[in-house]
Amino acid sequence: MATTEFAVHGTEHDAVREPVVNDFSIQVATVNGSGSQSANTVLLRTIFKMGVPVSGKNMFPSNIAGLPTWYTIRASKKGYIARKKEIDFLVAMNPETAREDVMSLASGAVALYDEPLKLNELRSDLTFYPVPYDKITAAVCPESKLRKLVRNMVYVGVVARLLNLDMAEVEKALRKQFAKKVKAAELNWNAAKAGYDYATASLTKADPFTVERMDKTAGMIIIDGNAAAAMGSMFAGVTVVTWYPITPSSSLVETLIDYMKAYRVGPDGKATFAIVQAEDELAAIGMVLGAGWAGARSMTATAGPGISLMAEFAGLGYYVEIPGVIWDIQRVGPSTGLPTRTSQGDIAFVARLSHGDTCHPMLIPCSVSECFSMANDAFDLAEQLQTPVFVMSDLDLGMNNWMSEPFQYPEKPQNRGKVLTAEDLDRLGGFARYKDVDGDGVGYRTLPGTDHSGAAWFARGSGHNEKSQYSERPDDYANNMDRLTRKFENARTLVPQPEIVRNDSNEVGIIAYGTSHHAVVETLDQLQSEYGVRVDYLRLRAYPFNREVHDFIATHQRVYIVDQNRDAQMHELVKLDIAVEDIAKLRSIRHYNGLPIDARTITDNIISQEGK
Amino acid sequence: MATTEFAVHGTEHDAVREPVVNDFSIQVATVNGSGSQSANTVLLRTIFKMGVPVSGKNMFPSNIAGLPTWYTIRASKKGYIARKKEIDFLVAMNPETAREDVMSLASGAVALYDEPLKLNELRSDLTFYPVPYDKITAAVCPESKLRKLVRNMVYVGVVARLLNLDMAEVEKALRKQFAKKVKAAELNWNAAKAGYDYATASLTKADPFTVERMDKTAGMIIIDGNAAAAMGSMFAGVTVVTWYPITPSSSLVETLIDYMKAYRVGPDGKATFAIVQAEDELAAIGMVLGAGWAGARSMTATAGPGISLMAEFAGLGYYVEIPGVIWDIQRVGPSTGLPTRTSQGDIAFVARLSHGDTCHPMLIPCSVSECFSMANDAFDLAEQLQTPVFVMSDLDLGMNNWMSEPFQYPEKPQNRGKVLTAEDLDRLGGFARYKDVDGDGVGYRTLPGTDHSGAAWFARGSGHNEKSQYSERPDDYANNMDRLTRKFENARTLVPQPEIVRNDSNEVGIIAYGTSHHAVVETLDQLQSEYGVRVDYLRLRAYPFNREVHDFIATHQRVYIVDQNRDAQMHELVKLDIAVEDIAKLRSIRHYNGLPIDARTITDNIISQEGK
Amino acid sequence: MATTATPQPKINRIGLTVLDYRGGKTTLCAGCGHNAISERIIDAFYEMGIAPERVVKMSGIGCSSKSPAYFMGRSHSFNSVHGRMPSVTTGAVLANSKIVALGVSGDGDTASIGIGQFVHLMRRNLPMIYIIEDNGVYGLTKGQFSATADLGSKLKTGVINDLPPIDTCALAIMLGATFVGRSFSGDKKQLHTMLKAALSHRGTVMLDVISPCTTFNDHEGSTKSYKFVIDHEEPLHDLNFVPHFNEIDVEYDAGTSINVTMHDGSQLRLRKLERDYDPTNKTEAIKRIMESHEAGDVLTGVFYLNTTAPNFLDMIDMTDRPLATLPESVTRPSRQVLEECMEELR
Amino acid sequence: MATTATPQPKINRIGLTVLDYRGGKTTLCAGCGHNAISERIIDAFYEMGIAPERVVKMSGIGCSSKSPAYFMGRSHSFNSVHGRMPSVTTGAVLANSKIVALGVSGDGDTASIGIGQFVHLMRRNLPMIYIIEDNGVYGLTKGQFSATADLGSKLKTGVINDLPPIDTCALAIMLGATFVGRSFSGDKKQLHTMLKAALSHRGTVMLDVISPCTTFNDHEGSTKSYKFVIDHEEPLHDLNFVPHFNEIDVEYDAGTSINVTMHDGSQLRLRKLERDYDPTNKTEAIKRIMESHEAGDVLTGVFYLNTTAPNFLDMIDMTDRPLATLPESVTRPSRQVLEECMEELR
Ligand SMILES: Cc1ncc(C[n+]2csc(CCOP(=O)(O)OP(=O)(O)O)c2C)c(N)n1
Ligand SMILES: Cc1ncc(C[n+]2csc(CCOP(=O)(O)OP(=O)(O)O)c2C)c(N)n1
Ligand code: SF4
Ligand code: SF4
Ligand SMILES: [Mg+2]
Ligand SMILES: [Mg+2]
Repeated sequence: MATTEFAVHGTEHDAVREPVVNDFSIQVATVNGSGSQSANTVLLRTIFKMGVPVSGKNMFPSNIAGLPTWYTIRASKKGYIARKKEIDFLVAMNPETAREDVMSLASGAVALYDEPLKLNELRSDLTFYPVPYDKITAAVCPESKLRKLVRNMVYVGVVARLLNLDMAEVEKALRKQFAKKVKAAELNWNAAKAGYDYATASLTKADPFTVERMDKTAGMIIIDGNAAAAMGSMFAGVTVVTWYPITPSSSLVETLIDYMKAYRVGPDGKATFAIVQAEDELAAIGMVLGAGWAGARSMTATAGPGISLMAEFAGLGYYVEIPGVIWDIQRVGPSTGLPTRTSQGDIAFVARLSHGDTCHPMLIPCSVSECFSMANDAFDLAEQLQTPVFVMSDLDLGMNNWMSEPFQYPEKPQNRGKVLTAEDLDRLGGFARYKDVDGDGVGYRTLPGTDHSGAAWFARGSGHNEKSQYSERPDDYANNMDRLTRKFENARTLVPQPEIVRNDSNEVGIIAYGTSHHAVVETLDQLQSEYGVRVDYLRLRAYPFNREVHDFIATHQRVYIVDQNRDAQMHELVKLDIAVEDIAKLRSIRHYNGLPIDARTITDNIISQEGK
Repeated sequence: MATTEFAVHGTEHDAVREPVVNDFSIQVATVNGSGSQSANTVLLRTIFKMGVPVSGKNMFPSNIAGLPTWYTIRASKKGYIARKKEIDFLVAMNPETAREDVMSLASGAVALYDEPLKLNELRSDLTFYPVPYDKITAAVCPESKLRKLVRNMVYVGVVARLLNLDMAEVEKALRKQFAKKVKAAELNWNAAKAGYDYATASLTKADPFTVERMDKTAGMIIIDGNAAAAMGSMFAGVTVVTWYPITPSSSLVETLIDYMKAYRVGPDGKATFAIVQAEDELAAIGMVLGAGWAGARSMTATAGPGISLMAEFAGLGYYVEIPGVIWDIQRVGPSTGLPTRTSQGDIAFVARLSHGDTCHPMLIPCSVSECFSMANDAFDLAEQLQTPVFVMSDLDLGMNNWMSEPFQYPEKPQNRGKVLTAEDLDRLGGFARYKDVDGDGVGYRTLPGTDHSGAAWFARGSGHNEKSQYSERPDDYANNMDRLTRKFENARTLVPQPEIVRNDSNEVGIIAYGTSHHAVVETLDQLQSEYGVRVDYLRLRAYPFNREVHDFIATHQRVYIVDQNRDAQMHELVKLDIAVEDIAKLRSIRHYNGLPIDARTITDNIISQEGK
Repeated sequence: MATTATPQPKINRIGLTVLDYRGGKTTLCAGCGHNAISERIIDAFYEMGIAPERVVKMSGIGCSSKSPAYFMGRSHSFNSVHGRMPSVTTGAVLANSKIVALGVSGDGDTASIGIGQFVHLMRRNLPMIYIIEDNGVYGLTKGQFSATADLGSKLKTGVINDLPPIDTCALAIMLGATFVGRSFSGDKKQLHTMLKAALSHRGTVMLDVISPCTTFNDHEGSTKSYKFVIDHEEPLHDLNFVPHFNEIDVEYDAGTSINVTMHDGSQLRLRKLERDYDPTNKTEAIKRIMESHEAGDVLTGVFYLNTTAPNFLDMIDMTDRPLATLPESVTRPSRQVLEECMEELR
Repeated sequence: MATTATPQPKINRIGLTVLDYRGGKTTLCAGCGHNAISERIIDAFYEMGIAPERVVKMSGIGCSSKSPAYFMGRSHSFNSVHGRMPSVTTGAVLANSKIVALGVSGDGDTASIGIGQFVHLMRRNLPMIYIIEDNGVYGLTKGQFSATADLGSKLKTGVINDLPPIDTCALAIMLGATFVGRSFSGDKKQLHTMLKAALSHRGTVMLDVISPCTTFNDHEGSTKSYKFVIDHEEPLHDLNFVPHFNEIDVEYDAGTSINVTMHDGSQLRLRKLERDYDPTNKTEAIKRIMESHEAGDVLTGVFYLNTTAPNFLDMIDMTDRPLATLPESVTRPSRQVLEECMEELR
């Protein structure tokens, strides 16, 4: 099938067929718009509710209906939640890709297929299970219009039986999925049962994959990164949200709208927020800056094309020094690239977004829980530093479902930064907007509407002196630019600090960020268990980098930087930032085909670069 | 005055007042819109026509009339044409800045002032010459409305007398300046003469500065970089020009319009070109791409804010692989920055303009003659590589007058790149738009309108296979991206190669680009003559860099990279590109206050970093 | 050429069959209005005998903007960026004034992000056909309101639109487009006729075609659903088109019809239905459109037609030959010219 | 406060003198229309007794957009980027609905690069005053045509404009603005009255003020020169304004005048000059404007006024308190809410 880079070679499955418990991947190959998303979510939740760590990833096309889509579910008793490169269990629902889907499986894998397609004739080294979908569906669903949808729940039943899933959990998951749509729930539950019954009656288990209850997910939640970011933004106290729809960021704001309507309408029925669908991204960021200037916690969410359109305003925000939060849910290349595939491709561009000398702090969540917490961090930081802050998520994190510990309520009060009130002005007798009073590069600001005759300052780019008066003097300009540099230096210590996942050797280290994290933790184990190599790991959580990053590199011999982009963008940012004598230690690992990175790719790459 | 970074300290002038011949700087301090530009040009041309190397630089404000403006003219028998930091001869015409202008002169300098202002009372270590402008002007210009303008020509006469300029040359320059405006010429000539006569009668030469005829400018021309670029574009065969007015790029297109109207209208009276004032820069680049796709040599010119707005389209151009030329006449930071001051601030941003993995070739002219020749190179390169090419000029180069050897007619025929005609298609039987047939990363294209049923291909971003068919396959995507990398590698050898100005030691080297060049050549001499240090110098003319750049760094111990921006942007690009073991050799020299860089700044900086 | 005895397929005046005007298999949803428009485009180009090689299909981003992949596969096509198709098309037409430019956009692509380029394209009256496949929502991003959504129209989620719609036709007329009309993807004959007439016009043709989104905006409460448009369509007139290469037929009654001669000599005939309507009167056209909004009607037909205004190529007085392929001898002035320029600067 | 016996300066109803409404010294050219508009703004805000601290002055880029530095120095001001003032203002008004937003733009800033944001601002009817200082050229970049330049208008260089102008008033009315008028920087009384009325309106006020550029567009052949406008100005009506805090004066004749009660209770009176004109009729307004173009007149006055349409803040049903300063207790939901959300996801 078209979402693996190449046919993978059989390894473990070639051996004796011992039971493989809670450690495999399912791939459902289907077409989008066929309603299989519900079925897949039911499968995911069932495994999750059986206490088994699980993750799900949707590889969908850039259209609305009818094109090939693959959904993978990985169960992992060890808790690995990155994409698994190898597919163990294929549910081939899409006749158009079925041949290729089957051909690219590793020997020993399983394929569930629509009986009439006779996929079993393609290979002899797989376990095939035929399912007569039409027949089963027709029996449980008299209304022929609905059969296309219900069909999917049939495979849920079959898979449940084959993988030993608890049908009680299937039913719960299914009823949660259809919530108030009682009739649909009933119909689908019948389909699932029919699938289950068919499998019981007609299929003989011939593969080793199976699920057993564990207790690794108790109390945990399942959510996608965009919803987590939405929730985090609400708890951060966002008041102005602007957006222009774009995949994969739209659901962030759409979920936020739901949350805000539910929890941020006052007792008088009035909203304590404004959410505006702007006419485009230029307007969206313009509104964010206007609102941030006027004192609101304002944000927008977008993806690459929107980021490009925001370039001019991003620079203005940097120079005028206005807080604002921009979520970039990164995806592949231009609008007519692979807009529904994941990437970490905007890192270098965002770091200095806009003409002239500009630089922007970036926060980089790796998990849904960081989407939640960094939403808050981003506002605090933006207001503290008085500058636009970018949160660099990606499609994999934003649009896929991830399990997580429940989120922590923000413990610290909002940090609204250096804002002078009318009383402050009375006390101080005046202020100079861009004076570095505290030596941290951050001046004091007043908000429009402050009831004081000395409150006003004139907001414009870099053509001003400390008092925000018009100036073209070379010294005023250079002084201001140097203060901005100081401010950015200062940001190093204010941004979320890296997570040092492991640091107990002085030999080889890995630096990664964002969603690559989940593949890297698995790589650590692979390197140790398969090659006996123990490797350290630091996860970046923000740009600019702080001393811990420098130290980590300084104390290792070789450091691999993992990027999900072609141009090794984070690798470059690190290279520019560290001590010269450490640069030679840097190695780069790049992954850029639109699929989420997997551990095997990283492991193989490291092993090959290490010359092992 | 506000255009020097700080008051300079007297050095040479403190000594015995020997005549200083053909080696000094004049600064005319005035307000814009007062018509002094004509007077200054007459002064410049007079010195030029006396065979003395000369340069002129205008430091003007971002408004239309009434704000302080400084024009500096430098005469240099050695041929130095960079800005000279020290002012030797001040013409203080602006009462508002007069005090500061005088106070910031070095001891021993000269100040010509309006008698009633009594500037002579400010300091005793300068040579002051009073000029009663009102009186002189009134005498030669009965019409009081015109006096404001004519007044300027009075100082030309005074300066001519004091500096020993040839009044016959003054007259010629003046009449050239006013060309067909015979009456204005007459009036102004009388004013110049009156100034001259006044000086003869009432002023006693008390300073050492003087001009003597030389023969260093015979046959040379004077032109600004934008006009040179315009002319070069015309001779390159540009056919579609789009623009949106923005300082300092507007004059490029406005001059181009004049040239094209004069020389590119066919015998039938029909234009062989289209020039469109677009509604903004997004439209301007969109039109360039549309025209480039359809086969025209298309270009636009802009500055930083426009570059920001072009970001999304620049990426599309990269991915669809469309030729087009974009001139970036760089200036300081956002629209409300210092839009009329010079900078090299867009280098890093343009190098990877757009979200996702993108990179763009940049050509970097240092002189008017390179503005001319690179206009042609840019088109050849864009069509050869099928990609947008940026030409990185700056305000100093684009808007100031520079002397130059006459331009060379392009000797090579236009290189239109790999374009297949209907006949080619017949012969080949078909083609795949993005196939790397020749191993150079560049595919073959057909133009819309090609009369062949197999000519069409579908232009879209990166979501395609070799045949430009829609594809979301990971392997198609990665293969295409790798080919684009190959193409960019290939660009290294196709872009204009660096100029190795001097390379005869293995110790210290300088790397600079664009307008910094003129300061650096002077620095080379300063280092040698003042400190006995001989330093090598390579001038970058393009990005990506080629092997000569790498070799230059490899063969030196320390290499200073000169940037006219805060963030050492070229320094960073070089750092990312060279062998790791050479990185430690790099040093950075940055200049970023809106004024053109000067040799003294570089020299002092190198000496201090060299610890001498 | 078929050599067997099977019946010859029908061919048009340049010898092509309708198959030569087909494109790739659509990936749009079943029932999407955009697919019907693609069919009408195929038919119109086929019938008018436009060589597909002379055509460029231009688009922005959206389901609508993807549709050029699904018709006329022998034409060059450019799927550009969101909202900026007008500028790309302008560049292409300048580079090669001989090509026939067909732009396909969506209501989001045009009226939301793209309204700026739309406005300026209309002002220029660039020769091209601009089709808005108008469903009142962003299809490709899953159903948010666009700026052509009507007041009070309801999303599937129940959200009601409270911003007034932009009437792209009224706007286009006001701004300078010279052939402006509205149609409906389900009105086969009218749309077909309008497209053929469009191919006879030299200037900006702007057609707003209501094109229901079956997936996100075809429900009760939507004013861009099939049902709503069928129930509320009010054609201004009955349209007939006689291409210049056909013999002029007879049935034409000056009392009930207006006959407009197009740039290429074709005739567009507007037979009045209810009341008199003069399609050459700008002010009346806009008034009539605004009235239809108040009445809640979906007014369709050719609202405005001006065959005398100069188009952009006329204004800039450009050579007839495509600029793209002018030889170097024409585009590079001589050595003497350079010497002249140099002398001027000495 | 003056303690000497010098005569007290005149003060307005909130105790400020006109000096409290002044700004920095202008750096625009002598005679520039923009300076006159600044004066009128000062007078209007002073007379209406608007506290400068409550005002935000918003602008894009251009000579016009610089002018906010030259009036009301006690107000916050934001000189943003070219053509995008509307979005910045929208953000600011959302963040603090209590502020009085005054946007100053140029014709290039609005009608060329900025037309997209302009269109969408008008649709939203955001409460603000939007002034176009309209000189038909780009002043700050030295005199190129903008998109409001009239057909046939001539540049100093002799170049003639051949693209139709965008009439920002007709556009604003069509799109949803609720107070739309045109005036002239040289028409002191009319402009002054319109500005005062504007301050009584809650919705988008769009005023296109012809404001000659003495340096680049005030010559023979220009249709935006002082001479041309003085010669061709045709006021729709004679305007009088009675602020809500003044006693209602008498001279009002229902036969010759229309009286409009503004949102704050002030009265705007339009005394008819030539023919009847109903400023609440959209369609007629647009028609009248288009006719004036054909006649070559510079029609001025309040073209359209709608005091009942909801503005954007009404539509989004937002709290009255400024969002910017809502306390954390209001903007951060409780721990229980988080727990509820978590439970939902288990
Ligand atoms: C700059 C940018 N912003 C947002 C998007 C996401 N996007 C893709 S299509 C689309 C809307 C399309 O709506 P419309 O033009 O009405 O087309 P339809 O799908 O309804 O036919 C949007 C917002 C994008 N591709 N580029
Ligand atoms: C993105 C961008 N493009 C171009 C410019 C250059 N620019 C500055 S002002 C201006 C035009 C201003 O014209 P207008 O709005 O009519 O104001 P005026 O000066 O006539 O008052 C332009 C094009 C800019 N600052 N930013
Ligand atoms: S989502 Fe709507 S517009 Fe898009 S293809 Fe489907 S029906 Fe058509
Ligand atoms: S150039 Fe024109 S618009 Fe600008 S300040 Fe001068 S007169 Fe006014
Ligand atoms: Mg749509
Ligand atoms: Mg203007």
